[in-house]
Amino acid sequence: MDRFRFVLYRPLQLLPVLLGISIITFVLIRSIPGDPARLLLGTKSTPEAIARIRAQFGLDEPLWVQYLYFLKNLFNGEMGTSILYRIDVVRLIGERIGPTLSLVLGSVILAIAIAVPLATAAARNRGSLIDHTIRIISTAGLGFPAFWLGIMLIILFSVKFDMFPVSGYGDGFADRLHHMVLPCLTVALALSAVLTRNLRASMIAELSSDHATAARARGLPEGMVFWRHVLPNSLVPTINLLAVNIGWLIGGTVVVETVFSLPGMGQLLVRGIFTRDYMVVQGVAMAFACAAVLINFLADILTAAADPRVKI
Amino acid sequence: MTALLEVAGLEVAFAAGGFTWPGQAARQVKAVNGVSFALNAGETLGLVGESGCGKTTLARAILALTEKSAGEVLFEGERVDRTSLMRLRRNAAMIFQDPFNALNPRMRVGDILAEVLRVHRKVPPDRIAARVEELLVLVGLSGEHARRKPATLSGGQCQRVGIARALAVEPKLIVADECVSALDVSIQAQIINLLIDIRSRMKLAMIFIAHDLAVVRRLCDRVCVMYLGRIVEEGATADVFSAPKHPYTQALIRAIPEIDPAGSLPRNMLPGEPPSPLDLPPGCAFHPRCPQAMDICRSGDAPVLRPAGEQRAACLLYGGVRH
Amino acid sequence: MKAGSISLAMPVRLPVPLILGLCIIGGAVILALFAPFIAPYDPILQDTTNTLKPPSRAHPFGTDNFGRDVFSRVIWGTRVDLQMGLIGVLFPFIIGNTIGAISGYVGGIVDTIFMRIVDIVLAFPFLVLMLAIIAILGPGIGSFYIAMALVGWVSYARLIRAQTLVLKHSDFVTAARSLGFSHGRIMFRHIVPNALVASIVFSMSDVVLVILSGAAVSYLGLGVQPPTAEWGIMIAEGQNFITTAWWITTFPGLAIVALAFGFSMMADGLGELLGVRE
Amino acid sequence: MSAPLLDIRDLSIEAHKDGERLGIVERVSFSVATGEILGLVGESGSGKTVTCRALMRLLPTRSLRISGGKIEFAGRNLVTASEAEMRHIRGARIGMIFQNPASHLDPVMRIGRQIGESLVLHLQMSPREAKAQTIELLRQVGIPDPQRRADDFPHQFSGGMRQRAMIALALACSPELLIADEPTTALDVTVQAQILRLLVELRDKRGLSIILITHDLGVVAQTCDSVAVMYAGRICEKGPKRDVLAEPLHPYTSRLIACQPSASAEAGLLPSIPGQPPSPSAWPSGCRFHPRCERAIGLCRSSAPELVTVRSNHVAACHVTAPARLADEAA
Repeated sequence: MDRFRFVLYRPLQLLPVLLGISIITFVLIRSIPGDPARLLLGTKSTPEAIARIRAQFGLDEPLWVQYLYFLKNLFNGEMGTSILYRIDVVRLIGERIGPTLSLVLGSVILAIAIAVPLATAAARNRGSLIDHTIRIISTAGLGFPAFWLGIMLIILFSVKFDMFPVSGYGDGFADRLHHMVLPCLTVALALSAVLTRNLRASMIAELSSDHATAARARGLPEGMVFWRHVLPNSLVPTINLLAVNIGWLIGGTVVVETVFSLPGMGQLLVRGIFTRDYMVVQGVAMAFACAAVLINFLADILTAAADPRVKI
Repeated sequence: MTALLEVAGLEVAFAAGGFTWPGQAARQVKAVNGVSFALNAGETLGLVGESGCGKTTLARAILALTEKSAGEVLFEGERVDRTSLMRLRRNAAMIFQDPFNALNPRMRVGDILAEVLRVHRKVPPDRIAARVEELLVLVGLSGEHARRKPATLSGGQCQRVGIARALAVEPKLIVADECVSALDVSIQAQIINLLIDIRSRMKLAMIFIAHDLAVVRRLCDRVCVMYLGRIVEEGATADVFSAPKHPYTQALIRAIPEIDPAGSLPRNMLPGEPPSPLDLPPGCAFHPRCPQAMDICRSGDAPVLRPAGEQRAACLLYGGVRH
Repeated sequence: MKAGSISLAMPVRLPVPLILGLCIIGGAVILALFAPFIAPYDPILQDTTNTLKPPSRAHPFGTDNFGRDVFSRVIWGTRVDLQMGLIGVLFPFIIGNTIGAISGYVGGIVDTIFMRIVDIVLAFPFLVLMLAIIAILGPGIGSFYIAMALVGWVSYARLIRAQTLVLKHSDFVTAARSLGFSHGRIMFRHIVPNALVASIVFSMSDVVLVILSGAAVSYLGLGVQPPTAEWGIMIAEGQNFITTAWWITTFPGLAIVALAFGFSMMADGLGELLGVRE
Repeated sequence: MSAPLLDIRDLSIEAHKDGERLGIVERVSFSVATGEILGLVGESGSGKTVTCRALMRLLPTRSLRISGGKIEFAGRNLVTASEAEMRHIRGARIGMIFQNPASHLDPVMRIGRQIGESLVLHLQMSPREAKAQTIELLRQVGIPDPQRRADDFPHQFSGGMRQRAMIALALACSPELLIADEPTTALDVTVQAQILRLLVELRDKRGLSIILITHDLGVVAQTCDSVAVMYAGRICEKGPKRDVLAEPLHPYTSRLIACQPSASAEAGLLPSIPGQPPSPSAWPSGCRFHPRCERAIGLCRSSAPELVTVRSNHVAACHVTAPARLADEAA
């Protein structure tokens, strides 16, 4: 499988990107004005106490030394300690990763489940009323703010019909599932608008492609032409789109976690920014960026598997 | 007398792509592999061969549009390099295969031609419009076409604009890359006639690249047949067509579909297709398809061009001993 | 794919989405320009006697917890959000197109460096990086524009670089090179006018993203600051009253959806007109 | 003489664009006998491809539609056949190959599976039988090592091999008629000869009828039994290959033969046809060739010539040459 050789060497090529990510997060966080030590101890703190805290967190060293420390710690799997929570950032992220991960996974699955049938219905009935309706709805869907959509769903399903909880993460599997429905639906609806439009366009292109014509010329019924030849080919660009959108999707989860008070990494990030909790913001931003890199890598593998022509 | 254009040992290599581990040599494809020939003023040379034989790359390397990896090109006896490049640019022009893609879709035909005149200061600014019209008439269009955008013209008309643009620099050499193969038969004949006409009127030298040998027969004084980056046969057109020497040339000429009412498919056709330039066979690159291949053809270096009859051929059937 | 060109010889038929988009955007521009004359109430004037009133004839969109007229606030909000979308796109457009075109045309080490930077910036989830930058600069609309410029240029750079690479190898650019045209002429007369079309179409759909991000940033409390009438802030403020006063959040959200729809339609229509597919 | 396998009578095809109706193809008639290779010749836009798409009933329904005439295939009128009937004819009884095999093969499906798909569908073979038959088919079209190559994807094949695979795919269910739409235009001349040879061999072995769409009269000369020449949506001349090529009647045919360069001719100017082929939105009146014809008379501008039989099976539509030849023949 020569085509999949990239799985071995791609991680090497990703190293500079990961290094760049670490530099950017480091520089960004260190440029935040305000002294975190003072912030932590309050305005009435003594200079000695501040100095002690600064030494404890390595804040008194020159910037590049701090960066080297930072890199060294990264290799040891340490991202420092949260000034606010006073626990290890890696552990903190570990505690918070669950809700975010299930939100991302759940909404991707839900979005695909929404987008594929809609795009199929639109593309196969091109120019019909169904097509126009789906096109307009999905175009309008591009402009739905996720946070607003979440609130609207809460008003409808929680306040009005009392079907789902307003916020929180719940306990136990069933309860969590129950709590995750609305947040996932929120992200999924926003994501499915992009997916539907893209999938519809590539399906239409594939439906009039030469190989689909050739399949019809062999007497294949339209359904077979669609499911066997058109769909597999139109999924390829959609996988790429999904990968490109993953960054956007994670950004969406930050807002949605705030709306639904989900104890995930996004909420951690927003709170970290407000409280100037260096280590947490740094850790979460890095974790998000690395996750996006990893997902893109997975998408490359998936694309290579779906399209034998792809050489990465 | 020095030749207008001299090409000596020209090589063009491309990186084959793909990942290489550190220390591993990058894979290369030699699209053009040691090509030498000379072209006199006013002469037309045909470059023929199947797709992937390197004829287009050769043309671009001659015009310094593609980086060459070895060899040199002399224009009017002078080496073409960075400093003397402008001399070549002012004296040589190119015509392309795809008539639409060869013209900037956002410019009017008149502006496309005027731009060349302006950049090369061919005529005073107040004469530009008149000269544009002259050029359009020269290629069989009219001044009315100057206001049109390429998208509103037919393929044949676009190709005429492309020729007019090439003529605007008043070149001594025109390189025409498959310039009729995208056109319908009836339009193709018009363009060929136009080229024949302007060539004799303006005393142009021409390198005419084609895969269609019949067109080359019409237009060219001399012909070079290429196979996998090398010239395998070279000679006067009449000689090459009446008595081809290289087995590849023989097969190519045999395969031309002639409009013969009693025609039938040629016997003893070439088997197979050209191998990938990525892994060329040793010895003569043509040996896997050659009906007359001998044992000595299958190893060693590729044969060099040697006199064979009136022309020259790179085949061990002529001259026997390997170089 | 060949980018189509508009021919003046043929009567140009405007695509329906383009007309629809232009109407919506035009309407928004009128609302923004004439907000003081159209809005019935002062958008920030509080009226404690008149809080949390449902939609009525006097207050078509109801009032909020400070007794402010939601209808007036939505109209005034058009000013802020429209401006946010347009200015928020302007800087990334300029920076991204410049860097991308140079990177694609020059190639080599310049290209490698720029594209590595693009890779790294793209690795960060868009909103996460924006929030981090805004956190440094301090909340506010100015910080939002700067963050937008620092993060948003990468999409344009990538898009126009890809276009430039294709055009660089097109026959008409090869022809320009073979005629000895200068790099500047090839770049600005032959490549940029053709490459920019896709960027312009993309910028229309990018306005949607910018408006959404701007509203989200404001919703999180890091963008436009209260009491300015801005749709994101209004939604955030209304969230505490969803059980009792749904109208505070619903109408500003609908306004965002409508404006975004206008720009999406504009992008679709423009793409159709200029023969650009996303 | 037995009835021909395919008989097209007065087939007309219209395009609908912005409420306008344009006649793309007008009253085209020709027939193909069992085991015959018919060359359908014309320049781009002459309607030759549309005609063949129509007989497979594969016109894009949104823009093109058959507006008259009939297509009789093995005794059945395909113009009125239902979609279900057509599905049993396409692939099973009429096969089709295309100019660009690279884009006409599904890029993400293995060659062997694409062929097997038709076998399972039309011949109700089991997947196992289909696999064996697929390999046999690939062998028949001259693909070396078919067992292994059946598992390849289309992009792993060379241009000539892809066209061979396309032929195997079209012939999987032993159709009686093969429509070959410019099958060698994208190929190099040495490979073109191989593919044409394969088509002729298949005709000889299987008694296959072939419609060969091409713009190259040289290809017609090498392979076809009869030829029909189309210009601007109409047939202007048809007949046995030898007659048409040796004694072309229609001025368009004779000019087309003359302006194709020949490798045996001397250098120099080529005879050419002035002007360019018209487009459907601006068909000329009368004989559509008259603006480019050097022999045009007043009548050509006003009335469209009918096809006239000048010798057995050799017909042409020309006001000038056809009557003259008829008079000669009579004399």
